[in-house]
Amino acid sequence: MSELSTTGNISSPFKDRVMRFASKNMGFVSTLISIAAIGLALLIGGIMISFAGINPWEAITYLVKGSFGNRYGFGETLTRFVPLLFCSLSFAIAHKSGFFNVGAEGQLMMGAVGAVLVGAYIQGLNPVLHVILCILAGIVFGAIWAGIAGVLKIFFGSDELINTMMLNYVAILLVDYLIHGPIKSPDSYLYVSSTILDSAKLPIILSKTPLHLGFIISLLVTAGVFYLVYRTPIGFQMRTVGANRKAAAYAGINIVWATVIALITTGGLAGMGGAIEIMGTQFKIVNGFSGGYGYDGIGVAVMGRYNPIGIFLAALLFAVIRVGMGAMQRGAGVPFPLLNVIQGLIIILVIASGYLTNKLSETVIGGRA
Amino acid sequence: GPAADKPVVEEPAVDAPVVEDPAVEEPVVEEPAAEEPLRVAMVFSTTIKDDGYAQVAYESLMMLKEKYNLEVSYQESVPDATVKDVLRSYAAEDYDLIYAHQLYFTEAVNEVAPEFPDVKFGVTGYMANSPNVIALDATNWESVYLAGVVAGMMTETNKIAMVTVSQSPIALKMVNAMYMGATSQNPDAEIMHLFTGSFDDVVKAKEMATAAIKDGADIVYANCGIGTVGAIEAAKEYNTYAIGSSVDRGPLAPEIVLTSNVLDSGRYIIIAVEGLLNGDLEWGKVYELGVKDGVEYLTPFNDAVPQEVKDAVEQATQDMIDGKIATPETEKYMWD
Amino acid sequence: MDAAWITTIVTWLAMSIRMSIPLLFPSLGGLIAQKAGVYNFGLEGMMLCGAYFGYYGSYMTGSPWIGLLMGMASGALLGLLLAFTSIHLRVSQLVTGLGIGVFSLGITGFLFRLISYDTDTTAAILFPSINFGKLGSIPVIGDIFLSHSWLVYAGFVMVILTAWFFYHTTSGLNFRAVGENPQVAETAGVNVIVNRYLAVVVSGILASMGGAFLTLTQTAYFTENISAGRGWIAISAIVLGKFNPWGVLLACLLFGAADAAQMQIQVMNLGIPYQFLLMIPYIMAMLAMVGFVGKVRSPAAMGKPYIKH
Amino acid sequence: MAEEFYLSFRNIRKSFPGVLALDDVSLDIYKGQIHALLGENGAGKSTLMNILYGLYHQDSGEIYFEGEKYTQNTPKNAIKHGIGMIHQHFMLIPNFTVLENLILGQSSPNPPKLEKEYFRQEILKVAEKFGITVDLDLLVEEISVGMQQKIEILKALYKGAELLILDEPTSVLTPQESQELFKMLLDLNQKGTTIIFISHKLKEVMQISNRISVLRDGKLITTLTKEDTTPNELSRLMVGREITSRYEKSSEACGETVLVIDDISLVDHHNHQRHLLKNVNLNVCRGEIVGIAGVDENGQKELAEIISGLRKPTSGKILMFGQDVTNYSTRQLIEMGLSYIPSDRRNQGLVMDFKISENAILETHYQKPFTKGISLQKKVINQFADNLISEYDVRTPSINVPVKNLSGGNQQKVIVGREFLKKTHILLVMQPTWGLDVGAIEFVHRKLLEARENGVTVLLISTDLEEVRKLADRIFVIYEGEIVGQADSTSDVEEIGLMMAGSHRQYR
Ligand SMILES: Nc1ncnc2c1ncn2[C@@H]1O[C@H](COP(=O)(O)OP(=O)(O)OP(=O)(O)O)[C@@H](O)[C@H]1O
Ligand SMILES: Nc1ncnc2c1ncn2[C@@H]1O[C@H](COP(=O)(O)OP(=O)(O)OP(=O)(O)O)[C@@H](O)[C@H]1O
Ligand SMILES: [Mg+2]
Ligand SMILES: [Mg+2]
Repeated sequence: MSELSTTGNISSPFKDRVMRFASKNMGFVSTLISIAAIGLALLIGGIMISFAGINPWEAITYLVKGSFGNRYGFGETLTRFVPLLFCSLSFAIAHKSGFFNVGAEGQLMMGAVGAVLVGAYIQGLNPVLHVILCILAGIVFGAIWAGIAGVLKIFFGSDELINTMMLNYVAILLVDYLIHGPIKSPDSYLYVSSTILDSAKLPIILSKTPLHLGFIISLLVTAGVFYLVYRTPIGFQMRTVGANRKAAAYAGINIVWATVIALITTGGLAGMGGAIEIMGTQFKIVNGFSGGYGYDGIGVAVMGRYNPIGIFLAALLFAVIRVGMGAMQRGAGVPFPLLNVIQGLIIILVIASGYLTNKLSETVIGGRA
Repeated sequence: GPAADKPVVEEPAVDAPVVEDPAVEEPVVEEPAAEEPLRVAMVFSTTIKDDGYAQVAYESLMMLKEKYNLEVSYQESVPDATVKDVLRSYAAEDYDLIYAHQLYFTEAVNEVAPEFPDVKFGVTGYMANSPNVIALDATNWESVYLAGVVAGMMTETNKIAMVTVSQSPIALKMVNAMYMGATSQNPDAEIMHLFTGSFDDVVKAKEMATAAIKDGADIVYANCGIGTVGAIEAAKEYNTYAIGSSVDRGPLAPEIVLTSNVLDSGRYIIIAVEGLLNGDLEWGKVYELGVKDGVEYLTPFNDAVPQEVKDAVEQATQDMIDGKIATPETEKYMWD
Repeated sequence: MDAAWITTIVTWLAMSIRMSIPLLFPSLGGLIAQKAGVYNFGLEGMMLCGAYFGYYGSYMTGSPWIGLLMGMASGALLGLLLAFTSIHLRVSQLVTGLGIGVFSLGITGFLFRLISYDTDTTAAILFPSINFGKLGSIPVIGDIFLSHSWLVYAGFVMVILTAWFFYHTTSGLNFRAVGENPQVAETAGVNVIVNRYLAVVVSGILASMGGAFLTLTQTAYFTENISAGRGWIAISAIVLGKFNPWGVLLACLLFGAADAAQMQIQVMNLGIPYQFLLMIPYIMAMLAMVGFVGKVRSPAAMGKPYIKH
Repeated sequence: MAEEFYLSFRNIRKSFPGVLALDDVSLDIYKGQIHALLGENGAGKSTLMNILYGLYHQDSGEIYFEGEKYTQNTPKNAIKHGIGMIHQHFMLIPNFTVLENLILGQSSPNPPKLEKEYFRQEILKVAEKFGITVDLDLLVEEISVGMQQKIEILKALYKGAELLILDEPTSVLTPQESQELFKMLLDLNQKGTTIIFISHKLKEVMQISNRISVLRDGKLITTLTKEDTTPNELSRLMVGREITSRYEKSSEACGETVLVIDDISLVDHHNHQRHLLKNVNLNVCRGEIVGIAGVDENGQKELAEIISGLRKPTSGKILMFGQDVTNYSTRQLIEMGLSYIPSDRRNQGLVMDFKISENAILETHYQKPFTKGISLQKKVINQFADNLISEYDVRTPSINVPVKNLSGGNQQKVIVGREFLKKTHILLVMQPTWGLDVGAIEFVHRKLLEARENGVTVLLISTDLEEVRKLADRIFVIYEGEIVGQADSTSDVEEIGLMMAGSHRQYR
């Protein structure tokens, strides 16, 4: 069969030029499309806001100002970004390995527990070592939590969607129990965990903001993860097992081993996110300290189309929403429920706009690869 | 444990501003109207539509806004995890008073306040470590004790169901107050303490109360956020007496709601704002307000409540004001 | 066994049923969508809308029936939205579902605030429990089975209907084929698109009925986020029930019973930390998976968009 | 002009992402004829038929059917117009029963009820009429590929059609079964059914068709009547060159024995009475091709899985180069030089969503030169893949195309190339030429013989007796998990056929 020109069967010089441009800058184009979708969401949201008797333009400006406009907001946004990034990586890598992990929320919480145990109760370590140990503890705890679901899947073939979801609820309750007793802070009147020692805290990297070293770490980890998945043999094996277990077996790939690695990474990443959240900003576990990073992470991964830049941008978007929406409340007095409405609209419209991107990349590049 | 650093109780009789009928507040209204308005920000941990704790405070804020034409702002559903950022943002947007309406915000407020010495912070809490902070809170037990008196005398099965969200120190304090109040009148009274584990699961609260009623409880006292509504409905369905909490729950079921113990959580912000306006409030202090300050009280009884009970409550209130009644434990159930 | 025990158990069973129904409706809804190959992760949001509009309709018109209808309509609309994005736009059903959840949480909260901004929330008219006359007063049986509102029984009827539809009608066979392998269904002359649209809309309606159940039989009040995560549990109930209506019924009963049991244990005051009691339903679900459910086979084309060249 | 024909394609054009599958194809079919479509893998045969049936939509061009313009081409409409199709990839739902699969889409005698029993009777009648024996209550996933093929045929026959399309219906049938099928087809044709028949097997085409059209690279090359053409001409038209069907191989005596299958038995997990394999013994020498002939599902798959380390036998040993490798992992065996071409390319051989380049290194990705240190060497891998698609003539726009977008024939070439291009001492091949066109088949066969010359040990498992006889030095016949006899290229086909059918055995 003869090859087609990249432009498929679309004629007209203009379209032609558009197509050629798009084919070269698919990422850029899809970003544009998403931004347009966000714009639409804000438009609809704006109309509703004006129903509530608030000047929508003012409200929107607060969204931007609050999350980027001032130094503190900027730092805060990037701080929220970190756990989102970790959770989305966790989901993405599980997805690639054929494991449907909706349990990042719970794994993140357990990771936080790990960090607190090491960070608050092991004294007299030098900071670097202490920090590393805390992060390791987070990884181990997260991995174990994911591992439970993994073991159940490998040995009993029981569905990981349920198990990871159930483990989220269990983790939340377990943490609640822990901060009521075992790891409750002795010097607080409230039920919160002990605070980690200074030697376990991550340094602030942008003064007068909460932005901490975890941000840098998260970027490095992202690079590492994608290197692992796409550039190393074990990553190749994980993806193969994810895409077709049988073919993997026929190719002599050790399925259990690949799955185990996948589990450790997926759980470890979420756990690491929890640890870093504790070590960088919260320093102790207060109730409901995650606030749904794990679930947002799923959205981030899918919206980001499982690729590094996509995930980076999507995580940023969710962080901006989290921070900017607060500003919209404080500044413009937008009622809280409306903020959810807008957030929902953004999610739905951005994901829906993916349709255009798909269509484009099909006609342009060929194949849905 | 916590018992150690239990908040110091001031002598409110002296410090606490006597809160009179706003109408009489004439002189104050003038001056703030003159210079540019006072900017007040408030932070809530739940939705402001919770039919109680937060909502009452929110309504007070709106009332104050009208009365002193304040410039107000608020943020609701703020998780403990991010409250510091919210406080800082408000401080940066230079508000005059930032009030955090939630016990669990106490530590955050005391941590952030020193960073902004010329901003005033208020918290519904138990600690004020810096000169620009006040902490205001109800005793969180006195009116429950009184409710206990009612419950203790009204119960026939000697089983009193108490539904709360969790086992927070406040919750335990209340449970124990209920226990003390009830047993002060009726040594055989028992408390069934139940948790919903959620502030907004009405249905669960209702089922919990139902379970307790089926198990012989004949008084339901619910203090579990929005869930309270559900618990009272259960009582209504089984035609069992109930005692409401935090606001007057009478309207929900006039015939079975004996009374409600009100912790007027709307009062703190009023005290803070008016104190700031009149400059008659001492900062860096903790104010624990109770029955004697009119912050805690029982709403008018319904007809089912006999005179003797009313008298007993009367008596208990007096004892309380005379400080004859010890503060309940916050650590463990006092019956075991 | 003494009387106290009997009451406890009777209460527990009756409660189990009441606790299961708000899971059963969305679970059946989700099941229908998934059998046709579409993942409905919007159940939670659809429940919320059902709950709100159910409440609103009943409270405005004084008729719970109108409330129920409004609730169902809202669910149908959300279903339509999900159907469009997943069938026509072929974008992530998971994320659209999450989005619908957040959106519904917001919109219901917002509308609720518009209608009532003061402390005294206004009660909606509830569906009464059916009066079975003498039967109702049969000791144990009466309390457990004959003490509910018609929606409870409607839930069970839905199970029977769904099972009958899936396994005893031609359209049911075609319907399942669409979820197993749309291309095969299409070659057999089955209209994949229509089937999937119907499935998702119906699933929205059922989910919203689950929500309306809360505000029209359980409590007369709407409160923000009243569904409290039941839509998510429903999703696991579907897998736990092995994608079979009867299985789903059992799964929902299991969740309901475990939750009810947990409450009963609290009443007994055994001094177990309450967090562990609250864990019971979730742990039960996991044990059930391992114990007697084992490997679950989901519809082969579930979540996969159907591309026609 | 279109009127006089029963069915006419006019200037049909269809492109898939990066592929022009059909390029301005015009084709006419006479009523009551059997019309054969020939063409290399990827020529566009299935696509053309899928368009007629309404699974795909042409980008441009018209179809005229029974004299009218046929616009609404959807399967529903096709069925309404009496068009039936047996698809190349079985259109069956694995976890539905055979019966359910056959009922699918039928309208019930009294709706909405699903009258299973009614349909059962109806179907059994038809099955009987055509001498097909089926257990309607088995799940499709439980039955053999050959059986599935028959279900597809039964489905078409049951639904009845004036125009019946068969896309490679015989690729998994035994010669006998194919002959039975042809009897049915001719019978139907007598009764006036028009038939379009796609096959790569020229013999069959010559046997039953009236007219023959040849597609190449999405273009219609020509249409001929059977009388005035020959198999050789056809293959020349398809591939553009002569195809030899006989190979002469150097007959050399057996050197060292490389592969020993020592009394292997395998018991069915579910039913311990049943032996999937029973005391199988084989020695295979260096530089020899041993063929295992047998009807599908007689234990071949299990034997292959045991040899390749995917399964452990209940008893018995496997020796390679004298070492006992019975409990070696698949990877260890691969590293010892075992190559395996499995029969199910879509599920066992390939990862359909992966690019060609990724599929090319499925087994060797972790070895040098593809991996250096901890990282995969993109450049090296792409070079390797590029070389593979050119050397093995995989028709595709680029190595970055996911293999699911390749025609099945080309998918097979990817696997063959991959296995031949890696270090190989023992070659285990199963159905290596399913769905391949004559050119590709010849190519694969030559490669196998070449390997033999280079001293590779080849174990060829195939249901295609022709193939086995052409290539193998020694032939063993397997029936119900037992080796029931031995033969060679000179032996009498009849006898081998009988052994395959289980009605005759040499060994007791
Ligand atoms: N759905 C599809 N998506 C992408 N490419 C396709 C699709 N269907 C067919 N093709 C491509 O179109 C070309 C024609 O394929 P087609 O299946 O018609 O060939 P064929 O003649 O049937 O080959 P074979 O003899 O292997 O069956 C092939 O190159 C194939 O890769
Ligand atoms: N929707 C699709 N998306 C991508 N690829 C597809 C799609 N449908 C079919 N293909 C692939 O395109 C190729 C052509 O499709 P077709 O159904 O004609 O198979 P084929 O070429 O005849 O393959 P085979 O020779 O294995 O039987 C097939 O290999 C098929 O896997
Ligand atoms: Mg084909
Ligand atoms: Mg083919």
